[in-house]
Amino acid sequence: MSFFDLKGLLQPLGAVKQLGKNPHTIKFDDLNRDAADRYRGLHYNDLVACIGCGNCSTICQNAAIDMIQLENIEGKQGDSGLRPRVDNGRCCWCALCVEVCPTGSLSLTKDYIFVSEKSSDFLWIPGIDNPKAEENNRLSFVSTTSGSLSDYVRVPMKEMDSKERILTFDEVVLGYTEEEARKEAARCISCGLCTEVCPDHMHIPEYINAIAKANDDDALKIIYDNNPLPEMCGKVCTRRCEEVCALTHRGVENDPNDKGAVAIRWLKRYATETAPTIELMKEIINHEVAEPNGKKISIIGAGPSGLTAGYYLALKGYDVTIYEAKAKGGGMVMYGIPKYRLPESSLDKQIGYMQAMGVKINFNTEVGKDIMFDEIYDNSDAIFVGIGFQKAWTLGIEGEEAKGSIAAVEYLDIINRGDNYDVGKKVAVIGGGNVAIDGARVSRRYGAEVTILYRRRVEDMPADWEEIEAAEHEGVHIAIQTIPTRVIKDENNKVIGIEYLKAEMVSDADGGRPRPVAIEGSETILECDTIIGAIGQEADYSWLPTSYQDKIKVDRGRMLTNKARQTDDPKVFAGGDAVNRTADAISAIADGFIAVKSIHEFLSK
Amino acid sequence: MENKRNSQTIAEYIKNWSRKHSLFIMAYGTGCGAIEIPATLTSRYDAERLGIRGAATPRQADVLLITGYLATKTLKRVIRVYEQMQDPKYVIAFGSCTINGGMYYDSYNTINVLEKYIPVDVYINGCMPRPEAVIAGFQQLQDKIARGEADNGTRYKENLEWYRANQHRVIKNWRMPDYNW
Amino acid sequence: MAREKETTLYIGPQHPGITGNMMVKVKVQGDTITNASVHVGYLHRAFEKLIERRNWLQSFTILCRFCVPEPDPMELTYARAVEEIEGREVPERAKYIRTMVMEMARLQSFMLWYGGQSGSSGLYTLGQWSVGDRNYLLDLFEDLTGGRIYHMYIWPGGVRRDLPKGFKDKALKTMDYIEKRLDEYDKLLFDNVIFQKRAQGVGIIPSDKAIEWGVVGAPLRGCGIKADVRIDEPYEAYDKADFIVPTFEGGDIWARAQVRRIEARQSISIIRQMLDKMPEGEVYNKVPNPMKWKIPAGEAWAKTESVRGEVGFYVVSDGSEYPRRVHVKGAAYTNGVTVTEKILVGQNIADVSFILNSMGVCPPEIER
Amino acid sequence: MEGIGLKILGALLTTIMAFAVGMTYGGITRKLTARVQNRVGPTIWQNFIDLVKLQSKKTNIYHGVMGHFAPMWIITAAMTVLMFIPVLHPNSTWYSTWFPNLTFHGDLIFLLYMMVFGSLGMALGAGQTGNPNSAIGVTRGLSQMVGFEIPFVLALVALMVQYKTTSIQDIMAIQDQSGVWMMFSNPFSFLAALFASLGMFRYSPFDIVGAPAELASGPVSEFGGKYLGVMMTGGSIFAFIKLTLYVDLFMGGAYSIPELLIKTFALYMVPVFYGWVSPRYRTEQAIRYFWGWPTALGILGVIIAVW
Amino acid sequence: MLEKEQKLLEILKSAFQVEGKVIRNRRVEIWDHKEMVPAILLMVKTQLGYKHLNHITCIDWLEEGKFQLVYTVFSHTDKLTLFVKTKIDRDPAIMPNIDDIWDQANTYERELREMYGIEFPGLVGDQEFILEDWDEMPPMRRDFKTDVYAEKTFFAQPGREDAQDVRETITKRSGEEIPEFAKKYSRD
Repeated sequence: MSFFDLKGLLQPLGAVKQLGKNPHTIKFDDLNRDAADRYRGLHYNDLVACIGCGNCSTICQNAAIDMIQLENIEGKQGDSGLRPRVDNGRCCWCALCVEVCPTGSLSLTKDYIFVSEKSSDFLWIPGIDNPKAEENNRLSFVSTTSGSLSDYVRVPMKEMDSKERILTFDEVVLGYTEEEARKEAARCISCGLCTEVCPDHMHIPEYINAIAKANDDDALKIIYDNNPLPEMCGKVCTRRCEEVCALTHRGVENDPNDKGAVAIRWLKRYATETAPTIELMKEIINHEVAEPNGKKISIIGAGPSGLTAGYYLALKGYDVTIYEAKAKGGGMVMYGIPKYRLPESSLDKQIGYMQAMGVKINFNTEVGKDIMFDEIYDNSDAIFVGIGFQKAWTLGIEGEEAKGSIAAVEYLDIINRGDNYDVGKKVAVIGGGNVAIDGARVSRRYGAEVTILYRRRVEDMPADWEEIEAAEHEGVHIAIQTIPTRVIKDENNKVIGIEYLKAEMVSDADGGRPRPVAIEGSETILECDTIIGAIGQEADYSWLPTSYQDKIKVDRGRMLTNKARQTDDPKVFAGGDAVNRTADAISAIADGFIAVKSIHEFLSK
Repeated sequence: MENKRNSQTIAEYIKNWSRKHSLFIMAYGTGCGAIEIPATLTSRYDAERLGIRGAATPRQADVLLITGYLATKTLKRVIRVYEQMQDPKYVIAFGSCTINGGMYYDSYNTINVLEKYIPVDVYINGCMPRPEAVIAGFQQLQDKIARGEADNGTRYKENLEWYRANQHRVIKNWRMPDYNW
Repeated sequence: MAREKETTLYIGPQHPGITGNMMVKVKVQGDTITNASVHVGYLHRAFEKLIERRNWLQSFTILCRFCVPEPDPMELTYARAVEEIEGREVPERAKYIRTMVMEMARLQSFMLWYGGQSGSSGLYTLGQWSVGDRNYLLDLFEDLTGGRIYHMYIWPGGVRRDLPKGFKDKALKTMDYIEKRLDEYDKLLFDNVIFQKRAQGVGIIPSDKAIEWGVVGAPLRGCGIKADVRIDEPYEAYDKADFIVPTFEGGDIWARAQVRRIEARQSISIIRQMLDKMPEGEVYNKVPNPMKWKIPAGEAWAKTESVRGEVGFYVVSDGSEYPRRVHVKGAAYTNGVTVTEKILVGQNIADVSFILNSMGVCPPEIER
Repeated sequence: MEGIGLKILGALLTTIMAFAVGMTYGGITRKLTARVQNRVGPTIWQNFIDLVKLQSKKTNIYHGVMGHFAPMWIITAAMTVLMFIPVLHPNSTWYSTWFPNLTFHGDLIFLLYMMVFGSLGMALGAGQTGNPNSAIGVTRGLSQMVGFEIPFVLALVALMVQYKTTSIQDIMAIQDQSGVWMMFSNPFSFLAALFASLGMFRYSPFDIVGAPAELASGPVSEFGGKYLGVMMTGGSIFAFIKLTLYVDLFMGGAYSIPELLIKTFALYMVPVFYGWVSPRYRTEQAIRYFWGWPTALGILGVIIAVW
Repeated sequence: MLEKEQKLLEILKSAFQVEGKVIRNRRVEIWDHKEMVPAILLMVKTQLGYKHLNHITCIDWLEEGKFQLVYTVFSHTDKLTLFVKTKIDRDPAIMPNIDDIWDQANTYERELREMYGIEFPGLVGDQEFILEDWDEMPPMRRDFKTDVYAEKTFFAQPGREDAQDVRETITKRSGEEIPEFAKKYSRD
């Protein structure tokens, strides 16, 4: 330490030259300058885009986000009607809520000054308290599809190769492995918006969560809580649940069809596959059968609704007998769905399980022929009618009675019974529903060249997009915007072709979906050996004696019931396709399940 | 400005004006928000323009900054500091933690709602509040002082029993002198 | 006059000279400290307990609060521990960004240290400069991460967002400015004869005891021992950066200050290198839905060099969505408690705050 | 000398001016400090605002009698000392009309004692509060005083020896007659006194008494509100006293108030400048500092004076 | 590759018959009974150059009724980290004291004593380290529920009572009945 260090004394004095420099201070007027472009300030929520899934509320580690009911916002399918409210007395501006928002409606803004003298002022409803944030370009930390923490891409389902599968009726879909199922189940954000759409209100988030937590037994148990045919649903359900899945709102890049919904159906299928035998099912599901209560219930039709009603009633201790006209149970599911989608063994297992749980099924017993309705009516405490639609609608065009023209339901029925049907070389399928696709794909398996004629565009087809895709992979040609006008037949009354008109899509003046309108003079002839019509079915009520018809009313082919699926005859309940308008298996199951409750209530009185 | 004056006597007005423009802040960094205090006081944001400067001891301070969460151990010291401060005294609460617990709402060692223990004049939201927000908070406090409404010290004394009851709920062993202010 | 009488002085928790919210209880004879004990717990928020209730992703937001002046090493260390247990790969670009963020964090912490070290010795001008200039770095952070202090930017799997447009230019400009300013700081502080007198020979850590006492970081390098996690166990892109780890003999405040002086410049150099060499590509290896993200059972120990020394995370997973245990060993734990207690003995009470600042004591890191 | 009324008025005016100048210099210093620190800073009237604020605070702490007494003691001491200081040059007209006060009765040695008086009051008050920081602060203050008093006294001794008088008026008059200010005739003594003044004004590196980072605010730790306000007033007056004394002794005094302001301000800036760029000394370092070069200069000054 | 690590493991295995493995490069772990831990630590410190005690971690395996203690030591010469792990009973939790080997172990152990209630015979120092006037069970034990305690002790800001659960709102609207056993899988 030198005693006199001149440099050490003078060098620091250089600081004094700062006197002549401008201060670095930000002027008062500039203090409200904009924060950075990705600043994490106060929340903003696009109230229209928000679906109230509550994922933000769940991820918030500070329990800062409440979901609340707002005025003017009503819940609807796929929207809980709730909106987030942020407690700024909890928020730490980590923006995890933004990162997980499945719709991208939530974002953070550049505004951050929030000062108040009252502690109660800090509840903040994003979008209500700063309605203009988006217009004023205040959004800064926004959610992006690629950067989001929500997983928008589903685990692809493995399928049999399209070249191989048209040679066989083996199941096309191979099912998830355990790892894949866990991964897919982990994508679910457990909001439960899907459950409202499901006609049967299955406990979807719960069983998916059980799978994600590697607890497959619990998953199966939860599924069996209100659906006794989950394996069937897991393979062929129309899965409206997946349409409203919170993860569908942003779609998947480069794939217009796949919206990225959680594969709820495949997960259900996975859960059911973990119990391959009836014994194992019994052990896992572990449903208790109540003591027999001596009451007798008859069910007409062993379709999904009838089986559901039968199973749960049997659990409650009723003596249940199901009358089925055909040799096997399952109804339309058994006879209307090709085996490559729903193998017979799978149905056998499920129905076998029900039988093992005490449901009696009388096969080959057609009501009205083998047993009279009167007899059933008199011997039962309650009756459930689940007859479904068996009769196909006719195409209503000239020459359709010709040989080689067949309704799809009939065609599938023949095939599923195990019989053969000669479709020839070329097949035309008319319609755009799942049945039409089934008809087409089955025909492909017979080696035919198949064309589907559909009035509207592909995206308008009511069939599953996965089905359409599969059909395309299998080489089915889809002729869109075509309106069949005439069946062309040869002298032997044998189909040789079909004539159709090209159509153009005209947007509907009332705002409905576009209508196809035929273009004059665009008649085209498609050569074919077989025409399969698949435009709809209806029910057959010939078994119902006229004496009951004032009480068991039928209107335009459908039985009339109240909400409890009870007809005007208090003893008679009905469900399934013959009652509801949606005409799918899960609605039928839902009907059956509702009927169980109302029958139980009715008989407990 | 004129309106504010009208309801006050001239003497009060002058007092409040001087109080407003001379805020000595207690140098006690109770939580993480303290990291932005240096930033606020130094060259870039320069809060001394508003008459804000640090005071080393509670006797000299006007403003107590509660910069975020308070651990129960700190709460005890904060109460002591607050009671040592001379009237009129103000409390500015920083961040979410003082409003409703913030990140640490479920922690066994941090209090959640500050105003149950000492009265609070102004809350600044943020985790943590930026210097701009801090200055906005001070401006709000100045506004409140100018209005003549910042008199929480008196309120604290009047409701001492209620505050004490809340404080005793958290501080199990009360080994503090009682102040005669 | 009162040589025999021993007084007890409480420095803190409410004291302008204390670093953060803590207390040093010193027994003084005259001006000389005969016994010192560090009392902590004023900032105890029970992080390690709270993490039991937060899942793997939620934890990352709360973890950065461990140390307020420099939160990023906490994020990175946690992310690296989780990645090690899970075996998750991090994209190359993310590694470079992480390294850059780490050095930016170190640099801003050095600026804060300049303020603390000079302020505790009464040279307020430098504190005003450096803490003011630190805001320019925080502006960079704001552009990059969206937050000024708590960035919550580095998470398991990479970083949250890629660099914004124009970031590189702005960053380089800021680096030039800060480098220029650092020279001015040096003239004011390191050339200052009074600072030299205050710092030299004060707060000495004996170099033969340093390792045994558990000293880490700049204080250890100030004892002439070359130890730095960045070269001992290179992580992220540090093995691709060219930098020196300075060591100084003496173990006193002066040596520690010199170490930091050089390291601040090294940080600028590393930031420039990272911006220069940064490859293109993804920045984030996406984790599954955070609410159902499970980490296989396992244990990992990750450490990172912060300004105060090595920050270590011991993370234990039991295979569920929630961490079983996240134990944080902050650099200040030993530096700030046992080591400080030892080196304070025999010093002048005027130097308490000075020594605490030079040891980089950060109480939230100690008590968590 | 036209009656007691004018005298009282003059005394009052002196006090007010001393107070106002001391406060304003403080304010200007704050502003300039801010500029050196790259910021805008408060208005130069900030100290007045602070003072009004402090006076408007309710103050009801009781730290014993001395606790109440100390601020009063300080301000009394300040005003007393002020009365004995010739604010302006005795030959100026302003002086004879307004500022004669008691200056004819005071000499340097008396002043030397009186100036310590204020610190003593502070020491007694601080001792009463029981705050260890205050106690240590007082000890440090006294130690530091011991440090800087030596060069200061040496400078004064040189002065007295050189001019062979202890009367301030006489010293001023001699400087005026010779036309050479003391600071030029005996620069060594002046430098010694200047270094001592660094200690007197308690800016860095000699702010060891109230060092915030070490002792909170030292002796005044327990004083707030009105007490602090009074102390601040006393401090301002003392600053003015010291500056004026230096001007009187070394710079030949001032003939008019503007001249006084210029000279005092120039003197005041010396410790301020040094404070901007200096860390704080430890107590023993500070004493060693004062006993080093400044004392040597002081001795040199005395030798020159004697010679 | 991993030679240093293997060698260290060999030495320790031959000296103490411990179980252990090389986790990855620069990481070695060994397991032993709690009585042996001080001896191992003393040996690695004095003979193998593992002079830096990083920390002592405790992991509460509530289900097993055990505490797992991890002593992490680091060698500045080998740049190697060694974990010495042991499991001790949860009740009563007693562990040999090592603060005569490393001074800083004193604070680590005081923290463990406070946070987990582990007793270290012969440990000096204040009972209170971080907490003050704590009269509940040691808070880091897993059976201590911090949220319950916080709710009981601290206040919450009013005004948030109108919050609704999304799942509940939907079930109410649709009439779904979630069985009791499934509720644990619902979102919380």
